[in-house]
Amino acid sequence: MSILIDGQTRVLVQGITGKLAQFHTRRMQLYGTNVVGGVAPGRGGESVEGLPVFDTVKAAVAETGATASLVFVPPPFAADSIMEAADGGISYCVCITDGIPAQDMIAVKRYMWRYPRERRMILTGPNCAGTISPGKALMGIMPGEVYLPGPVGIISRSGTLSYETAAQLKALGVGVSTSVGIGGDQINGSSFRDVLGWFEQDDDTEVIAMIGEIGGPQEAEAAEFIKGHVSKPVIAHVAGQTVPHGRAFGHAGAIAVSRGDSAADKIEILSEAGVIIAESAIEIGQTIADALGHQP
Amino acid sequence: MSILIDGQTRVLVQGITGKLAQFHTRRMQLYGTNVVGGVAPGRGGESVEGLPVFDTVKAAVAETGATASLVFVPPPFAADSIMEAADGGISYCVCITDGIPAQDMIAVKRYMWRYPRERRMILTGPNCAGTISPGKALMGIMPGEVYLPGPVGIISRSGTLSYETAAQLKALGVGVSTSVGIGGDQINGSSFRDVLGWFEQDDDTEVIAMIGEIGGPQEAEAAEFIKGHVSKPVIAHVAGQTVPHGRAFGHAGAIAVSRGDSAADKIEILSEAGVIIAESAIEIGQTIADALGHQP
Amino acid sequence: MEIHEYQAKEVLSRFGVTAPPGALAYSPEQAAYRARELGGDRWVVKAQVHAGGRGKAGGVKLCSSDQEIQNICENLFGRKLVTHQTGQGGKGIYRVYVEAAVEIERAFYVGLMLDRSSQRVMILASPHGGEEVEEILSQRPGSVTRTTIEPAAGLRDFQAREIAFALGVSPAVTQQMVRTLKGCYRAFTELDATMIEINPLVTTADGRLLALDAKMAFDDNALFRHPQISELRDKSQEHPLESRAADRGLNYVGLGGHIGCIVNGAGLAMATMDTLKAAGGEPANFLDIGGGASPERVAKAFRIVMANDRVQAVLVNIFAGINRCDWVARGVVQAMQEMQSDIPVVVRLAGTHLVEGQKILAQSGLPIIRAATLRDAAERSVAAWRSDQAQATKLWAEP
Amino acid sequence: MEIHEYQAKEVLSRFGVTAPPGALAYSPEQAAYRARELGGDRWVVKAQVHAGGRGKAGGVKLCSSDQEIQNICENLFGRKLVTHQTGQGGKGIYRVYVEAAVEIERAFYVGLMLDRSSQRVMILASPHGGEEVEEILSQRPGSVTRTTIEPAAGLRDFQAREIAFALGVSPAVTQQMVRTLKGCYRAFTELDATMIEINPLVTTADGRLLALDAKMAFDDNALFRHPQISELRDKSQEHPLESRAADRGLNYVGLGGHIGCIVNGAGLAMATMDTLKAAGGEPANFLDIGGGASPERVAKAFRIVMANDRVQAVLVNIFAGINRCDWVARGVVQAMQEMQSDIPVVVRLAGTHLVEGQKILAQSGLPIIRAATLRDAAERSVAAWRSDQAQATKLWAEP
Repeated sequence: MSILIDGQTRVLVQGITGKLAQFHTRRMQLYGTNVVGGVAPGRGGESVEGLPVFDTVKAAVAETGATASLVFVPPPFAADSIMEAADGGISYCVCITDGIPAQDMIAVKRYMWRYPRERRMILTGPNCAGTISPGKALMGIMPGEVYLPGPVGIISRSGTLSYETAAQLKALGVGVSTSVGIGGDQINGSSFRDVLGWFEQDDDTEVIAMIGEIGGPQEAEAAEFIKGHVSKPVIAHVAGQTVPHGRAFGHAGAIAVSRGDSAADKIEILSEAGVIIAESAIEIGQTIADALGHQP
Repeated sequence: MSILIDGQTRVLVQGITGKLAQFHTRRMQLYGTNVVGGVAPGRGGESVEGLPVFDTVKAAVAETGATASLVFVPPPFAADSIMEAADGGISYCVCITDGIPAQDMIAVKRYMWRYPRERRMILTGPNCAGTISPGKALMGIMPGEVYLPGPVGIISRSGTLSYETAAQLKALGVGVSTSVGIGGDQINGSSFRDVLGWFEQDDDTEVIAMIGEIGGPQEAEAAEFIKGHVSKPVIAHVAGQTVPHGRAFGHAGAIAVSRGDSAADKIEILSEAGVIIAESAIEIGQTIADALGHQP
Repeated sequence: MEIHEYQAKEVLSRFGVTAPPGALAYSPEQAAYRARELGGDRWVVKAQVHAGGRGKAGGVKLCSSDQEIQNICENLFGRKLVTHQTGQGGKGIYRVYVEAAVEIERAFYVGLMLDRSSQRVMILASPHGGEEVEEILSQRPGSVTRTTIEPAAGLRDFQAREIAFALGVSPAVTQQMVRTLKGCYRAFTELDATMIEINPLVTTADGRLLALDAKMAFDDNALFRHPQISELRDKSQEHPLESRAADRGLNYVGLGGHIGCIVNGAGLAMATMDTLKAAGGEPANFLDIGGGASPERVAKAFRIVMANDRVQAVLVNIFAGINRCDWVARGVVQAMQEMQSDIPVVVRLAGTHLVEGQKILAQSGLPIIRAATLRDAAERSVAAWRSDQAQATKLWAEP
Repeated sequence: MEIHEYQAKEVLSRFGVTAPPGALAYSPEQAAYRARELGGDRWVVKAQVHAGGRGKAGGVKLCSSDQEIQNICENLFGRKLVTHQTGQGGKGIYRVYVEAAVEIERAFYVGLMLDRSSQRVMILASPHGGEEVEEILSQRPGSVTRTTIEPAAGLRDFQAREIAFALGVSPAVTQQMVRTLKGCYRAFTELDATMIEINPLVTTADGRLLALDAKMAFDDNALFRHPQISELRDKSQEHPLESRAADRGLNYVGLGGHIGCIVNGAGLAMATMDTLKAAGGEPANFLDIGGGASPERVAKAFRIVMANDRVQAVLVNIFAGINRCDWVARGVVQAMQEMQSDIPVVVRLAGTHLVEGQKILAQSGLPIIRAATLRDAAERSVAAWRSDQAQATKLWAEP
């Protein structure tokens, strides 16, 4: 097992006619992902990387039976594409796009509420690397070759730092069940909390690694959730220990302004919830491997 | 028992400083309703009919422990007052105000969704006569003296036609458990469906009377619901059998434009769901009394 | 509140909806002049009345000279246009709109309204433009796309595109369609509309998307915040009594019968009409005096009902909750004393301050026929209208 | 993107937020002239820099004559104002705002921002106006009202009233407070703001509610739809290198150390800085080259990092996903060939097209120190900066 995607998942690529989207579609296909088609309004009937292109998500879902969608659409239109996926019958959507206005994401979140919980789409991202279930399917932009299949569930705000984690694990011979990028924006589709809950239910996941960073309430909310709902060992790293207070470093979300925002505060809160801390970024892999060794 | 309100319910009146509100507050008090205070922004600290007036619902709830609120606020501000009640911890709100813009009510409905279902306020109205549990409490503008306590649950889109129903029942010696006005507007807080569900659960209600009228999908939706969820006998009357097609008669909602809107269509749909029809308005009381007599 | 086609087009143009060039005229000469001003060699002349079905009723004409325009307008101005929506009386033509004719490629139906089931704004679209929506819905229901809009997010581009793709327009027209639909939605919400209909919305041979007809209706309850929309009201298109009633806070609709009705509450008013009819009478009108009516408002209602010269009997049926029987009784007595009419009046009172109300009627000395119940009221009214004095005034037990 | 106080006041005034009369000046003479134009006898002269804490830093002065204004401005113009928010470099004063002084009765804090927990806009309000929000939140947390706003309904009157009542203003001022708060919320959502702060928002002796200071910041991601806001950008308030980087799609933040960093991804960039520091080094900057960077973009990044003359070593750390190691390698080689600098360069590549990237580095003939892992990269960078050639270039197994 794995969470969110596996080798059977039928994947659409929204914005498939873009250059980067084509490049990564090809890579996903090479990895073995079951990509079944693409969406590009006005380009319906064309073909990209051997895949049919549709004008709308609804048409694509009707033709291909897709249940997952990867959004590769430019920022001004990306929020709209996410809503189209939610409305079109997609159950899992990954949004790669970086630079979506925050107000657009507020609208997306409220829009998704129109669907009852049981048929509400799950969104991860935006501004994320995607989701990979190693050996099964890759839905995103990560380098698939650095992931071994295995028992570690990874949740990360940062794409590249999750690759770093997977690579450190691979060097130690440890693999990953699924790695989920939740994205670096202030408003994202799913939080640490949400993904922790899914990993807790997943039989193939033995330990969970949370790659956090400064800024925002997500790590503290995760700590609160872990106390009551997560029985598996959780290992966390918080990037940005050396970032001066009040400065935004890249990620819209990565800015420490209030109490609980700094790396030190987050480490303290997570520790209190029983989370194992990888203090240094170069020790994330080893810390996870150690936790796996200590499994009952 | 009864639904929504009883003699213990602590009631606020929003807009209590208005003339009509004062008149009806006095009448509710005389009836025995446990009115505990009023709200009128900027008038906090004053007193009306011996009741304390507060600036905000939150302050009123904190001081009085009110759980129900009656909105008597002029149309341009009424939607805002409903949202204030929803946010202020009120669990049941009746909005009497007639003439609230439809877009305002759309906003109210969406606003109420921000609260999880278990602590989401119930709203009945707007543009309704209110709710009465005879002998216990009256929250609204109906003439309390025409209601006997008894086993009939009444749900009505029209205020005056529900008084007519109660009066016909009283003439036959039959009483009412609770009578709920759901209001004559196009967008209302609770539908026939919602109230049918509550009456079904109420031990004191033996039969349910639905007073509908032309226009809108509510009667058909109720029929659908009754088939699966209501075991008690339901008696219905549909007003407007003589209304020409396509004309709006008073109620914003009472206009027959599409199929299923006319009185004849509604009667057919309700009959198919096993609902007993009171064809004529002068026979509503007798039809209900007969249904009661046929109770197993 | 409804507005004219030319007004709707002007309002919608502010939201990015395009229509052919056109101009308004108040006389045949002006219409011909407007056509010359507009230029071109083919124009459509359209009677501006608040009703659908103008084309079939002869209110829309294609002309190819200004002389032809003038001739046609001579025939239109001042006439009553009778369409399937106006009733037999028709609606007076006092303005015509002269518009450049366009080469139509395809014609669509687009309508925005409040969907009561989902409690959201809904867009209906169909490729069968030019037909009435009722006709499309009943004859070609499969052709209709229904799109409900989430208030927190507004009409989304993808939704507008889905409509465009469903209508089968080209990619270039899709862009215009998205702009048009989003403009309509913004107009709907920002101006508190209750209905916007563009029928037909057409594509032209040169690739433009144009509103050939446009209808808008507004939420009367929200006019307080749209004074610029209130100003578009054209009373010439309203029934004079309905108009007079509305100005006095009363809801009056004229009907074909002989028994005038004064009732409180729309539901009871409809039930009263139903009951009258079942008893063998025909209501002359629907009239809801609303809540909290003063004696003056009741008296005004009485005068409006009596202003209809078909009225041969009057039934006042009041079940007072937020109203007061004593105020109603005082209003009835006041109006009857002023009017000195010998038309029989039946009054049924119930509810709040009933005893005081009955006393006022009893002490007035007027020949008011009192009734205790709705059944009683309907029967006495029909008897009174049939001049069956005995039946109308038979004894009844004071409640 | 941030804007100046005077710009924020002008923007907010279009949404109904009122401020005292004021005018902008670009020179001491103009400031004095503006004061005479405004009239009155007391003015506040305020340095327009993008930073809070101007008052304590001497950037805000009360004056009672135009001569005094001119003298004070002679001292302000061209100076760098150093506040607790600017860093040691301070921010240059090139504009001052002259405003009529008002009689303050009470001073409030009002701020709007994005609340990440509820994912809605939140309004913070406190009766302790004039203090910094961080101070209020830590010293007087109980005084702060937090109001989250539902996007489908907007800021409601009742919410604005609750804030007004919590601040304890009079009924007359409550009306103005509702208008001000609703205006701020509309400005926030319509203009894609990320922060609006009115601190202090004051009541005056004559019963007015006025914004004495105003700050606004905007969502860079949404500037594409607000060209009129983009025009308010004042580059004089930005760090030259950060500004230059931003114009090239790069995210650069200058820091105090000596090891220049070029990384992809904000998370990895922060982790790289953390690791450098743990290894005994100090980063000279944060730089995220973003996703899908071309060789040209990488070369530009290299030039920007090297333009900081504190840089004594450079670490390129790329874990390519959406990026490509070959493109990065090509950019590094291109920039190094152009620049001919003898500053040591450590490059760690991993991920997409790694082999191709390593080959380009190896074949370039440049003295690039390669590293295999993050640990390795940090250690070699620190060694290279310390001119420990042996340590920096110790052998490693090609992955």
